[in-house]
Amino acid sequence: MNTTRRAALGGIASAAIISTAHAQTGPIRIGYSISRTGPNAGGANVTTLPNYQLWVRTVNEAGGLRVPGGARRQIEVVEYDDRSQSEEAVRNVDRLINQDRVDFVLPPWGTGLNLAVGAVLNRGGHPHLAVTSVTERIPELVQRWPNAFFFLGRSSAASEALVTTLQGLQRGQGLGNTVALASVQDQFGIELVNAGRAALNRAGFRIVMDRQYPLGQQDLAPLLAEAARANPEIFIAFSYPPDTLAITEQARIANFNPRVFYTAVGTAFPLFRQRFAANAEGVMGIGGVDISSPRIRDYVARHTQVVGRPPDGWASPVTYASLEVLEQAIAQVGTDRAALIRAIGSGTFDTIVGSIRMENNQRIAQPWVGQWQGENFVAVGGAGTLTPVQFPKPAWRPA
Amino acid sequence: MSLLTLENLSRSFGGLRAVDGLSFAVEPGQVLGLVGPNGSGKTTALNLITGNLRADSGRVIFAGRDIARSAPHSIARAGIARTFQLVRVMASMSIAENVAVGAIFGAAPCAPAEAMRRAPALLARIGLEGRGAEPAGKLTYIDQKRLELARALAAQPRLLLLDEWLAGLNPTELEEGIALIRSIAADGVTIIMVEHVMSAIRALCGRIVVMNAGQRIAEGTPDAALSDPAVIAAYLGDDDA
Amino acid sequence: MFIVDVVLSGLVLGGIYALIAMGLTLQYGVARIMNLAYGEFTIAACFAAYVLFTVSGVNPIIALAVAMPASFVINWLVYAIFMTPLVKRAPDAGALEVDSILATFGLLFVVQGVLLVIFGGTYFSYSYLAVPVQILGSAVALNRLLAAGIALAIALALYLLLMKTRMGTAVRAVAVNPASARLVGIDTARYAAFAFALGGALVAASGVLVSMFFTFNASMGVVFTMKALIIVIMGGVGNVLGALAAGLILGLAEALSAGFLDSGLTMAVNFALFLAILLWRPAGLFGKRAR
Amino acid sequence: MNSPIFLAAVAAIAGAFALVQPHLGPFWQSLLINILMYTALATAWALFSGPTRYVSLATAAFFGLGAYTMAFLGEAMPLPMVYLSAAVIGAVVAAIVGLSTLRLSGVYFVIFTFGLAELIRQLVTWAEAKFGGTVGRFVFVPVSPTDIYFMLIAACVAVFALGWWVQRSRLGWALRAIGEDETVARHAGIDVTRAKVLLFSLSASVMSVVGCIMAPRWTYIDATIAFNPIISFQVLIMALLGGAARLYGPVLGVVPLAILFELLQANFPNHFSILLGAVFLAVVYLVPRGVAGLLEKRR
Repeated sequence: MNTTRRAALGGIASAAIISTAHAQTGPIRIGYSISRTGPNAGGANVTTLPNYQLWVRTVNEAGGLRVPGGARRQIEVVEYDDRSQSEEAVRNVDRLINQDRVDFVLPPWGTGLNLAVGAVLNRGGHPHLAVTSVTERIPELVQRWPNAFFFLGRSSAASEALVTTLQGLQRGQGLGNTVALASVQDQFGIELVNAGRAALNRAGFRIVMDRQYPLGQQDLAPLLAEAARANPEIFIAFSYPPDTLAITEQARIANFNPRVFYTAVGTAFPLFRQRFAANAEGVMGIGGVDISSPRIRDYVARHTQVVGRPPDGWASPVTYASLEVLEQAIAQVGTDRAALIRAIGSGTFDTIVGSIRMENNQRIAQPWVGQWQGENFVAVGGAGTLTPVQFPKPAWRPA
Repeated sequence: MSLLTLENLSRSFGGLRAVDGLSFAVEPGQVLGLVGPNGSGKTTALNLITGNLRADSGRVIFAGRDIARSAPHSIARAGIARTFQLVRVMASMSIAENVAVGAIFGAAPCAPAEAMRRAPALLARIGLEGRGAEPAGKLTYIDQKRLELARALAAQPRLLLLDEWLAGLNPTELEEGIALIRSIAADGVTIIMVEHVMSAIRALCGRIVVMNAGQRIAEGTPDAALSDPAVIAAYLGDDDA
Repeated sequence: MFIVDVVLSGLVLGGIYALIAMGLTLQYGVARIMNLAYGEFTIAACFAAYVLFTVSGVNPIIALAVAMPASFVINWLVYAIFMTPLVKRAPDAGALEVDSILATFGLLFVVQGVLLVIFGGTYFSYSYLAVPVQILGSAVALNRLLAAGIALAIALALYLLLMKTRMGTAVRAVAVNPASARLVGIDTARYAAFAFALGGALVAASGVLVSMFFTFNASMGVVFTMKALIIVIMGGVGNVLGALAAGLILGLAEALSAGFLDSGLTMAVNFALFLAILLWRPAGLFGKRAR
Repeated sequence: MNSPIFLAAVAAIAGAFALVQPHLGPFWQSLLINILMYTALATAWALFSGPTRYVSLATAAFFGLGAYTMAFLGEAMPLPMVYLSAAVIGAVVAAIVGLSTLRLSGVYFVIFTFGLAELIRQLVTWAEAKFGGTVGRFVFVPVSPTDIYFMLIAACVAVFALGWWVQRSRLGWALRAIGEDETVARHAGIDVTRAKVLLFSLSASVMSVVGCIMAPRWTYIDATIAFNPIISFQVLIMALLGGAARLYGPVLGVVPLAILFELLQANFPNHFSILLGAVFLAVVYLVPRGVAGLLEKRR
């Protein structure tokens, strides 16, 4: 990563000097506040931070960000830790904008923190490339914050795409209609299950179990025992990273073998595959990538080389793609932030996840259902290039 | 009418009946001595009167009202003040503040500022004149005892309970202490004193109650009660006497 | 059988809870150090087990033999270097409590920071002994069963050590009343250091065992600290069997509420139970009212 | 410190904070908001915990209740009513808690209050998920950071005035006596229960109002954000470091710690934890009686 200059508490004088000197030719300063510590650190360190680092490195090694007129400007990074606290995130972004006077701010990880810094970015006139921020109320948010762009769409889209995929399996492969639902008591988990429950009912599925559990719970034996007794055709857990692993392991212990096994966030993590090895095969989850795309394969290779592990198969490539959008928009209109916001909102961008075009500041069409097939978490549902679902999920094997 | 009447008061700890059917009365203005061998239940009796312990059975009538089930603070406000066998001062507060606490919350509550104005006079009376600003924790043991008494007096009690307040004083201090208690009694404060120093009991108390094993075994003038055969037996039977 | 499932998973979970708390019973109950960095040491042991397993191929059971003595020594040093000055200057137990809260709060950040620098913030997890064992027709993961069983064994061993040996008597004396213990010629400083270090060894044991089934990252220490504190307080400070009982009660309550009440309420039920027990017995289940 | 000087100092500092606002710029205002927030919280904490020596970890519970009050009522009633509601809710919950915890002392009280905050967090999450159909709540209330800044100044002035009044009042004397020796206090005529519950409620009520003031700053709250246990710990640490025995003690912990966090954060984001911990340890060993104690020794 490039050399990093940070304003200490004082810093006003040095910031003032820089703002006159670097205007056209100096490096472009990009700042972010990320949860290096605290409860959000797990997610941030898988999905967000590595991609920021990879992108900055890639761009700088290529000579820098291209600006109109053909010149290239290096990226200089200012980074902070928000310790997973909303107040710290707000203050850090305030500092990035007003004290460090960075050219652009990249968003933190997680819906809560993205919304916390949303108002600050909006006031500062900065584009807000919200990726790991998924909520039902995005349409309302983009009304308030026209500078904000949501790359992962709404929660209900994920659930509805899953149900559509299940309907396909019903029609084509003889999947039954009994479903057991488990969901984590968190905003995203609740929104997913609310939308999922409604979509399942509409599609004529029969919900035989519908349970919630607290965030952070890793002891889910009773829940899985109940699911196993209900013996459904389909098991869906709208879960988060630690509990996604716990649920999967417990399902295996309980020898619970539904024909469709879906766990949400974290299924796409390389950790999942590493921990369950061959048993990951056929497990479905949120996300999925088009592994046939050479650009994705190149991205996975670079990520593995630079970060030391492969990216996750959901939000990682989208995070990276959001940075490519920024990069291409800067190449078109330069560093004028108002022009940039217009450009991102109206342009079409060619990224590793394919062509991205915002509709009302949202990216709508994207893969929503992924499945572990061999080494890859491939897209099997939603929009884009899809791979056929491997059905039924093979039974758990002894470890 | 008696100021304080104990009626058949009992309290056990586990199997031990620390106070066992105790009854006696104190008349207004009296100085009553409560004596007996160690472990005979004297301090427990004081704790029952002040509400520090709750009686298993029996009544404590103070100024016509049963206070046996009242909380310590309401008993204190009703006009009973006490000192403790093991001296207790509020160590990091100043001497004057210790006294002020007594006045602010006692039987005749007053504002903090007023309490601080009254403190010097009380300190003078108990021999800590001019030392009000010092922290109470720095005082000698004897001076802490004095301070406790000042705090109790600041509450303007009708009944004062002294728990071995004279213990550990040298002869000169004892003389002063006896004079002090006498002057307090002269102000009309009724006093119950638990005490082992018999010379003081004889000098101060018109009447004593002798306890053993939680029960009253004798009552009367000090000379009469202490020569009661039951009392002699109780003391001789007790190694610590 | 539904009820067997629930009770069994509750007992296993309870055993794991007790295991997590066992070290703190010694560190707080005997050595009087309110160790807020407790969970960070647990996580450090998780990482040690992870590295030994994934890099060197050492299985976690053997890792115990390395991690426990190492942690004993490290914790002895922590006590000698960081805690002794506080113990020496503290006028009473209350002051030591405040000082140890502040100091271990600093230690928490140091340990967490070191783990972050070495391992980064991502989740870690591996699979060992994740095989079902059938008990009364109900399937339990062997790794969890093992952790619970070892917790039970440690609790009993500690209990015997404390109740039946001379050293145990001395340690208990230090726990109950350091001043009197000193009067009867017990070297309280040494026994406190010993108890703290032994507690540290147990932290390592719980970290290694928990890592077999728990997904962890460098920031998760506080989860363990809080769980352990609640169990220790609920059982009664310094009481090993109390910690075991409290752990089992919480585990069972969690499983029962997931099975019969509402799985969304498991943690709420646990906290409610903890609060209720404290209101009923203000010094914990087996605690004596002291102070 | 005698009262006229103290009150004049509070008024002067508050005035200075207000006057300097137009020149601050968002960054400094943001930093001062943080300092003001923790000053109000830590001083409120010490109001109860200082004299009674009951160490409470329930700060996050009351702070969170205030934040949720804003989330629920912010768009439904005029803002002053919302803050008032937060104060009342905080006080009522604290009174109930206070009455139920009187038998606890020492570390049992500490962990009880922590458990309580977690219980409230879990119950709020569960109830929201079960009946609210969501766990996160949006707080779109027309309150700008500058409004928050001024309201926090007001909250700080209020908490200092409250503390000043309490210290001089019978209640303050009662609490100091309780902190010294609860038995003596009882026998001196102090209704210990009433005094403790009353002050616990007052202190909680301030914390709730602060939570209520802060909530709009984050646009979004859920139980994890509003009831973050870190808030309890940070407040405790700041107050203890400054010295909880004096009304002006906590602020002496808040200011240096907030600046320390800021400096380490800005300059060493990758080693923040290690350095923070190391500085912390150094402070504990070198400043044994808190910053207030250090100042008093020098005098």
